[in-house]
Amino acid sequence: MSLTDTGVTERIANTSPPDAGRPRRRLTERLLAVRELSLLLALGALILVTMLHNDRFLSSQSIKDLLLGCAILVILAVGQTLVIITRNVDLSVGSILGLVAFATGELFLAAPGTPWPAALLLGVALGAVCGAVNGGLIAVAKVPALVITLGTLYAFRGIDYYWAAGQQINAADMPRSFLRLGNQTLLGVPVLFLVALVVVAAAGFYLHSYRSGRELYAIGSEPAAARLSGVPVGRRVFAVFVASGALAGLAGVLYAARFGTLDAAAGTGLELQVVAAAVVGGVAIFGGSGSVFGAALGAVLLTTIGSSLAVLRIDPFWQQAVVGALILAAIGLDRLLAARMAARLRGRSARGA
Amino acid sequence: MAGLRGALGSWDAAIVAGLAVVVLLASVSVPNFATGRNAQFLLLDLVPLALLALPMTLIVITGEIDLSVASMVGLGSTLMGQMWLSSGLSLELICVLVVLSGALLGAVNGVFVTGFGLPSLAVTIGTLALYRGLSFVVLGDQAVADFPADWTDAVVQPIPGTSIPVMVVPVLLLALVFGVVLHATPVGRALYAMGNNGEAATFAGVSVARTKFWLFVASGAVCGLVGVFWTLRYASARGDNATGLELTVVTAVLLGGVSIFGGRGGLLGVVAGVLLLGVLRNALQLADVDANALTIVTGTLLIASVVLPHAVADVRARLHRRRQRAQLTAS
Amino acid sequence: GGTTRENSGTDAGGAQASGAANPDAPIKEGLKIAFLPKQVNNPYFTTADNGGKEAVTEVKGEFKEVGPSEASASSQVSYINTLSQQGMDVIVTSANDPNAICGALNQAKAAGAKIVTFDSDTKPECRQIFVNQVTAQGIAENQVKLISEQIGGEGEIAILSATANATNQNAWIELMKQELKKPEYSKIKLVTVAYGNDDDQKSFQETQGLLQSYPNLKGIISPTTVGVAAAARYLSGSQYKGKVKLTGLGTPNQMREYVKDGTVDAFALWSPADLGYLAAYAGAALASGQITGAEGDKFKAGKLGEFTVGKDGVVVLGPPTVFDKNNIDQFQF
Amino acid sequence: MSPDARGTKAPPLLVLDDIRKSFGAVAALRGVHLELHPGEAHALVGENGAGKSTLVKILAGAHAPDSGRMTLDGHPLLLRGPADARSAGIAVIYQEPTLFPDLTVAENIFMGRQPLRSFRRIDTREMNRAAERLFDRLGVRIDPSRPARGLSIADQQLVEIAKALSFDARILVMDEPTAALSGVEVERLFGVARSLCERGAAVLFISHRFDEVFDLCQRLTVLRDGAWVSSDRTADLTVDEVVRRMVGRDVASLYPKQDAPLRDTLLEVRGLSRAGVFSDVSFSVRGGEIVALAGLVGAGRSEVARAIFGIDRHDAGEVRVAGRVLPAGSPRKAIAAGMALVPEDRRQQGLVMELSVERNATLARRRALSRLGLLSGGAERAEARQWTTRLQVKTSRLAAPVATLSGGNQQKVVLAKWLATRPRILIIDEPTRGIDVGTKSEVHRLLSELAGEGLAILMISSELPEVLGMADRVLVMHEGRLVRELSRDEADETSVMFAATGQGATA
Ligand SMILES: Nc1ncnc2c1ncn2[C@@H]1O[C@H](COP(=O)(O)OP(=O)(O)OP(=O)(O)O)[C@@H](O)[C@H]1O
Ligand SMILES: Nc1ncnc2c1ncn2[C@@H]1O[C@H](COP(=O)(O)OP(=O)(O)OP(=O)(O)O)[C@@H](O)[C@H]1O
Ligand SMILES: [Mg+2]
Ligand SMILES: [Mg+2]
Repeated sequence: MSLTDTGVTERIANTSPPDAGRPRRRLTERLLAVRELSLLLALGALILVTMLHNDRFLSSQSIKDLLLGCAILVILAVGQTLVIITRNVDLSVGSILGLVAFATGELFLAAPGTPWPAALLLGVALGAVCGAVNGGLIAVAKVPALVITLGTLYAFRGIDYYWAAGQQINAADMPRSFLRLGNQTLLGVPVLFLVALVVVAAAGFYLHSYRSGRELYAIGSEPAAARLSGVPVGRRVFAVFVASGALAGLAGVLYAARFGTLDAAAGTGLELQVVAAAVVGGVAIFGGSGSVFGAALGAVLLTTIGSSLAVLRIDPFWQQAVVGALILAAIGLDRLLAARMAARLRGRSARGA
Repeated sequence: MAGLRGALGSWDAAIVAGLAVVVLLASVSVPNFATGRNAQFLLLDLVPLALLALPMTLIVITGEIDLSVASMVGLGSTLMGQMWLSSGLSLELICVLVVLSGALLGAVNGVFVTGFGLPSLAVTIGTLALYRGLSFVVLGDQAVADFPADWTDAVVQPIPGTSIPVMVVPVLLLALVFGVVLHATPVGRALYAMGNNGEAATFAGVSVARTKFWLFVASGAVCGLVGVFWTLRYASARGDNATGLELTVVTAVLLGGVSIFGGRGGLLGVVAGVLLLGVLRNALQLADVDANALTIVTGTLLIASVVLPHAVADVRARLHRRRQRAQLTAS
Repeated sequence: GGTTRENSGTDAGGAQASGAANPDAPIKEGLKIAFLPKQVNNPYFTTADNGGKEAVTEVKGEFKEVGPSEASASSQVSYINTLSQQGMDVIVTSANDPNAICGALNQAKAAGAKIVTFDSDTKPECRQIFVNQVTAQGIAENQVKLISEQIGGEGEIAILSATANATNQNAWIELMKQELKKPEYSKIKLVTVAYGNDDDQKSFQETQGLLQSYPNLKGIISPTTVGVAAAARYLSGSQYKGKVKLTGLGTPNQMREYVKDGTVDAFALWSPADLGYLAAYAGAALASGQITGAEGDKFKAGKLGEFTVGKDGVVVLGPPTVFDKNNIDQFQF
Repeated sequence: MSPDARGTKAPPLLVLDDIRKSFGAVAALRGVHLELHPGEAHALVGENGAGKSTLVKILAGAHAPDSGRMTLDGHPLLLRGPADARSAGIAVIYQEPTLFPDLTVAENIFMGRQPLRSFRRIDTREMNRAAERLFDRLGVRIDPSRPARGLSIADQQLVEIAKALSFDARILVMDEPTAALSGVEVERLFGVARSLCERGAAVLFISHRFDEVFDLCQRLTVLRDGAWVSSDRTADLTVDEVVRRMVGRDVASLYPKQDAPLRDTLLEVRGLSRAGVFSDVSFSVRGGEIVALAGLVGAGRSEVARAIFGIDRHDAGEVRVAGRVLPAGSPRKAIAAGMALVPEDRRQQGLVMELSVERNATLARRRALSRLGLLSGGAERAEARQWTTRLQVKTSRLAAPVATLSGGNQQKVVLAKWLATRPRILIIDEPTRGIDVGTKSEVHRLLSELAGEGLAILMISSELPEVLGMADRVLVMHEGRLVRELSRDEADETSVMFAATGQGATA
């Protein structure tokens, strides 16, 4: 064989054009940035319009209310994003939240002296157990998540109903220190919102910078390929559901602290709102792309719409319709951006030549 | 043994068998279950679910989903109320208009899904909120209730001389139509093909987008029909009619053995799934089981319906392997 | 010619009272009395049904509570059907929709059951007795009086209601508007009605919206237990605490916290347990033939004493109790 | 061939002994032996369905063998999953690319092994640089930070190769890596494979192209029906001998096209353009004629075919079938006009993997087979049986999901599907990709026969011998343009390659 290794390279150098300078910008990342930017703009516009109508909307009280109002949805949206990225979905979060919130109340009824950090941990643990049930059924039995979590949406809620048996737990049944958690501020920012921020930052950092985080995207992008690349798909998916459950548990405890009044119906119907927040935030429903920042912004936007409409005194009948229209607009925008990107990729030939 | 294995192999057969077992058990052990009157109540309660499950089956088989069905029923119902309240049109005409507006709502879904190429799960979560919101916009806080008694009575009448509600007839006819389309026509073949691999279906000359569009339209039209039925049966048109029904419809379809990923399932299984869900609820209610336990049962049933076949297949594969290994070592 | 609105016959008209009542008839033992609330997971109805259970035990009947886990008329219909299948003597229900469950109730009546509604009525012809917690007029007077006292007789007020199509809420709001026209309330202005959908978070947001939209707001009336609790929680954690007054219909357990911390001066409610108790007795009296539901019929309701059936078969429990700092600790529900 | 110099005497690196594997009733492997030596490239050949890919998946840890032993360096090797295989130093390029479309090219290469910086964070910059180094080694330009979505099949395959290289594996397994590559890229790949061998790695190479096999490999193992047939030095073998062992009989390896009388022009393409993809493509095909569309991978041939058939819309130009203008953008109308397209990517475009062989074979005929709008199972089955029998599709039952067939047999089902529509115009994109030698000549005979029956055939092929053997005329594309038309006599290896690499226009 006359061709040496270097010989081959030389010949290739002849057939491929000289280095035309490699494009450096990461298209996917820029696309996401555009997505998040457009959300921020929408949010800004909404706040501006509302404020023009009523300047109290930007009072410190009102901002506090806004931040407080979105914290729980943000936390749930982060968990949901983790799940959706892996091409799954968790419809049971509303039920887990309700179950954990009620359990927290029961805990204080049974052991009034429980310090709130213990309650928090127990709630997160209970949520994680529920998540493990989801994850176990899905990962072990290889059954679509939509079906399983639709089932556990009923099952967990049923357990909650059964347990509560029509009882209600009131603010008076829970310790002051715990309830204050739901209302307290740190440097003017509600503690609840700070918790949500920490959750978003941690999840975002993890997804972006850690191997196992990137593997979640790989799983959602092409599960079969992930398996062949040695990604422990079953284990990761299981972990993601446990995480989603734990975050729903966390949200449940915070719900109890914030609302003070608990019955078995807490969080009913929340699942669609959470999925909506993620979708509005640019998380692709079929996995593989999206960020927790986008989802969190989606959650903030949805809650702000609720508050704005109330302030603008728009007929409350319109509110749900507006949310629906917004979801459609958001996914439409995603589509447009994706089409732009595809066109750009096509224009710039695959070999970068 | 072979029969059992064959039966387990086909989910359709398994679910029909399950239905038979539940009916049998309930007849023996639940008082008042096996009466004509109960059958009438049970079937009447199932009419909306059965109707909505038909187009949903086809849509899920193509790999899409329509979560906005219950909202379309609600909007159909309030439109009917609003027209009756203020248009002065005849009720016949109003019913036709409601079905047509349902089709229009479905067409909006269809345009978003096929025209703009958006995932139906996201689109119909959007229209779930949008249509429900609009149905409150249409009637606001009113409920329209003064529909003529001969109409509201007509939809709950049994077929003379039997205890089967007349409404069962149109349901069966529609089920037949959808069943034939799905299982015995070129369109049905195309639905399965596009559910499994849309691109390959396109290459085989299937107009994937157009077919899906019409499925969403059909779903909307059926929702309009259910809206009419709902309004007349409960003699009440209001914004929150049929709230939350979408999850029950999806549950019934999945219970009927349709794969949520598309490409697999059949209409017989779905009809059996709808009946199973209804019979179980009815029997448990008659047996004074708590509504909360009923919620748990629904959830568990759904999970079992997907986990069990998998577990059975798993066990069978393991047995097969063991037998093979035994043969290998023996020879 | 089709069926149009013009030629639709109304099926109103005198409803009940077939046969004559026998005031001296003894209450039958072993009556099967079923409670069907709007929703089984609602603490308000749990309390009411427990009151009913107490009464049923007193008359030596069989008590049963069934109902849907979500408040929808269609599921109530299927429960009514089940109950009539089971041959209940009395069905005591609170309607999710005044019309939707009528057909099923009529069938149950035809199958021999007596129908009592409580808390939320159906059309009068679909039941024999409606046990009203309090007359709508009574509530309207009470609520307007409470808020007027708290804001000192003048200023802007708003109403935070439940769902926009809740019949009783709308009736009360209408009467409150009438009441406000009285000269002594001439300085009070009702600026808007907001709807919290009986959803905690929504009510919370709506309260927030009210305060921002109406900077001069002096008071809020929330005639719904969910709404008033959510509004109180918002106020207690905000700068408006104590400055914007809140009253409404709430349970002592939910409101205790806010009465004690000064967010709420006074609010009102009837006793849900008494309501259920009375409804059960009314049912028993009907099934025993003591009353038929005709105006003027009288019956004894255990510890609550004697009641008279009013126009349209309505029995009124009595005026609401007002709760404030001084008496709230005497109540546990 | 460099002779005995390399370590054939060294102890084997990897030994497979009596490996067996069944899928349900199908025994895919029935006692296979294989020895890989360091510094040696080893070929694995066999007919479609012989079990090659199955063996690869066992080596990759993706399938567990039912029985048999594997040893690495003399130690027993137990693979519980793909991760185990990796850590044992086995890198695999699968027959079908397995990329993550949403992730960047660099992440695709390094998934699970991304370079790290402090706190175990991923070092993206280093990762991109490493990817670039790999591409430099392969001599290709692919932007490491672009998403994998939208890469052409060839580029996907190159990313796969880069991925395998990145392991610095001791054993490199390549399952038909060249099927989508053109000659230049194949040579680069071989260059890299040889340099790996020089460093003491072992290569297992699977291909249906014997020139490549003999070019690269020192040893060759033949499988037939899942059973081991022989392992020999390639130097001691001839192509004919290998083919006989694979098939069990003698086969003519190429079947030249028979002359057929030319008839009317059936397909006419005028000035067809699609922005950024191809422009101003004009040609015509007559009945009885086979016209080949040649060119390097990525020249835009498949895109032209898709536009003609109506999968994609074109921006300008028109397509005429027997003189009539074909409406753009409707495959259904194209089929109705008598056109058929056998696409290049059988998994994505050709087949519905979960459906049965029978349903796949009749999918494009479902309307024609229905009576009064209703289909009867009998008619479908008869139709499917007719064509699968004619093409000798190897399957247990017609009702078996097509996913359970081997790659080559799947390709035959695609052919069956389109031949069943009895087209007047057959566009066939890479007709024999992944097809074994026996079937290949069968396909060629079939194409020739069809042309004889008056069909107009447009054949896209990256295999030069196929183009030269089958085509009456050769059209050469380069970067989206038709640059050359060569008659059968003019066309030879050099003239086609010259035109395809862009030198033809000036030459
Ligand atoms: N997952 C599976 N389930 C059932 N049968 C399978 C599966 N995978 C492969 N087979 C069967 O195993 C046999 C060997 O297939 P394999 O893919 O290894 O062939 P191959 O030699 O790679 O053929 P080709 O050259 O066509 O790629 C075939 O008969 C195939 O149908
Ligand atoms: N020189 C090039 N460099 C990089 N990409 C190219 C080049 N030419 C075309 N492409 C792109 O590569 C893609 C593949 O084109 P296409 O599949 O039509 O090629 P082909 O000649 O049919 O090759 P194949 O043998 O893979 O089918 C097209 O999307 C085209 O835009
Ligand atoms: Mg293979
Ligand atoms: Mg091609």
